[in-house]
Amino acid sequence: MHILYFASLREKAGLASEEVAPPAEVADVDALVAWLRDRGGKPAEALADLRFVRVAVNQEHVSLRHPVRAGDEVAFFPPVTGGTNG
Amino acid sequence: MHILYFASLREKAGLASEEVAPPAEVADVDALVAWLRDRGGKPAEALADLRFVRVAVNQEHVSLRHPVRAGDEVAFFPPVTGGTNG
Amino acid sequence: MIRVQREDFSVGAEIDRLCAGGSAVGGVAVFIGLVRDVNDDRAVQAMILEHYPGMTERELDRLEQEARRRWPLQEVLIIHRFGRLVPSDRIVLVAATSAHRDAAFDACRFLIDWLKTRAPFWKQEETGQGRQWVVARESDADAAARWSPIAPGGAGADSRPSVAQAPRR
Amino acid sequence: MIRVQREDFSVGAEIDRLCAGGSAVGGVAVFIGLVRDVNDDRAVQAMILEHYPGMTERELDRLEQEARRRWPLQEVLIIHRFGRLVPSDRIVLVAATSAHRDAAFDACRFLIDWLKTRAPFWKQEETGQGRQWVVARESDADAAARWSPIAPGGAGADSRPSVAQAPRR
Repeated sequence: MHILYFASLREKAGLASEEVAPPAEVADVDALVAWLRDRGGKPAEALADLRFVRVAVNQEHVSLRHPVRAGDEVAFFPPVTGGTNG
Repeated sequence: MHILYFASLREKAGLASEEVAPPAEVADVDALVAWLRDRGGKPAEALADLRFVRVAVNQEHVSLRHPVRAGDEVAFFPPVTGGTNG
Repeated sequence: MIRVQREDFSVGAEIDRLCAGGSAVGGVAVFIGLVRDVNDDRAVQAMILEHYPGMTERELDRLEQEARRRWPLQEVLIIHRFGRLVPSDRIVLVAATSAHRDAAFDACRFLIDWLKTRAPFWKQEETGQGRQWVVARESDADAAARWSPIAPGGAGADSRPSVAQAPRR
Repeated sequence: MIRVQREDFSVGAEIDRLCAGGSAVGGVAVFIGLVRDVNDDRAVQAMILEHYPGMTERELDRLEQEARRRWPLQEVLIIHRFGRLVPSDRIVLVAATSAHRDAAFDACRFLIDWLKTRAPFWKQEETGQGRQWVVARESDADAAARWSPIAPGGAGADSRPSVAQAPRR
């Protein structure tokens, strides 16, 4: 599973991407987040407060209940701030 | 008093502008229209159906109750159709 | 700023000039109206725009002032052409710049909606059947009625039945 | 058509190209977003835009498809820049052409409202106090909520609490 971190989450996690191989019971985003938190370290800190975390699986916005499986690209990022400031 | 006709009203009236000197009791647009109609001829035809006539006095949109007096510029025209067609 | 002219204009040059107004501008909303080759199922070969010189400039100027009164805008630009135009020709450009996009969008739409019911322009279409005057559409009055009315003394009194108060948002 | 690029773009050239699409186009609505020198009272020296290559293009493409599904449009253009930008630089352009101005306006505004909540871009501001990430504003979610929601399978599901059904008109 290919994990990506963007923007402030990338900075908190201390890395932009990593390859992980969680056990088969990690079947949705919620479980993946729990598993990544259990590993500890800076990525766990980046995912500490889910109010400020958005998730995309295979480049689509998804909810925490969305399924994940081996081979997926899972991205974590803060709420987006594109366009103008106005 | 300087009278102007625009667009389809100019074509119906057969003239673009004319100088008129109505009597003093012609004190508002309504009375002016009645006076112009009483003269007959093509300008009277142009003003026959007021549903399709809009009025400006001294280059401001006004209602039929708006006062007029000697020296005023009074324009008659159909509803405007500027901008795009879309 | 308002301009009434026979000549064409450059969209890029106009917008670049608006944006050069200062780095407090966050957004520019622009609408450009073009001559269509078909209108209400009639094939249009050309369009002749007549206007009321003097009053046109006054009305557009009032619309700019009214937009500035309603929204915090940095720049306002209205360019309206007259004369003979053919399909794809530019007719009108309205643009507004603001720190915030909502103000720019609202002002731009307000300007074009009201322009269509207040600016003294009249169109004739050239079709295979000759020239006909374009008749004002009810939907244009409806579009202007989306906005709260322009008060007398603001952008001038209105000769039409007064429109219902219909704030947009 | 969508483009994600580091380079600047020419507003005039882009709009002229959109309008060249055919003489059935009656109007073009355009919004151009610029870097402001002040944001929430902070003096901004520069802005760094990061994005998610691949997903950005997919999201913008979906937004174009969704706009085309909702309104009768001829052309849609979204250009979004990334990288380091300074005040007055262009950030984003959205444009829509249609036979009718309402469709062009609504589509243009829909695109910029949704772009701000869906397109994976993140901004950092450079101020006298260093670099800070810009935090998403509640008002942007509110702006997107003006529109009926984008259905899953339409422009993709949404990870945020679902927005109230709030058709604009």
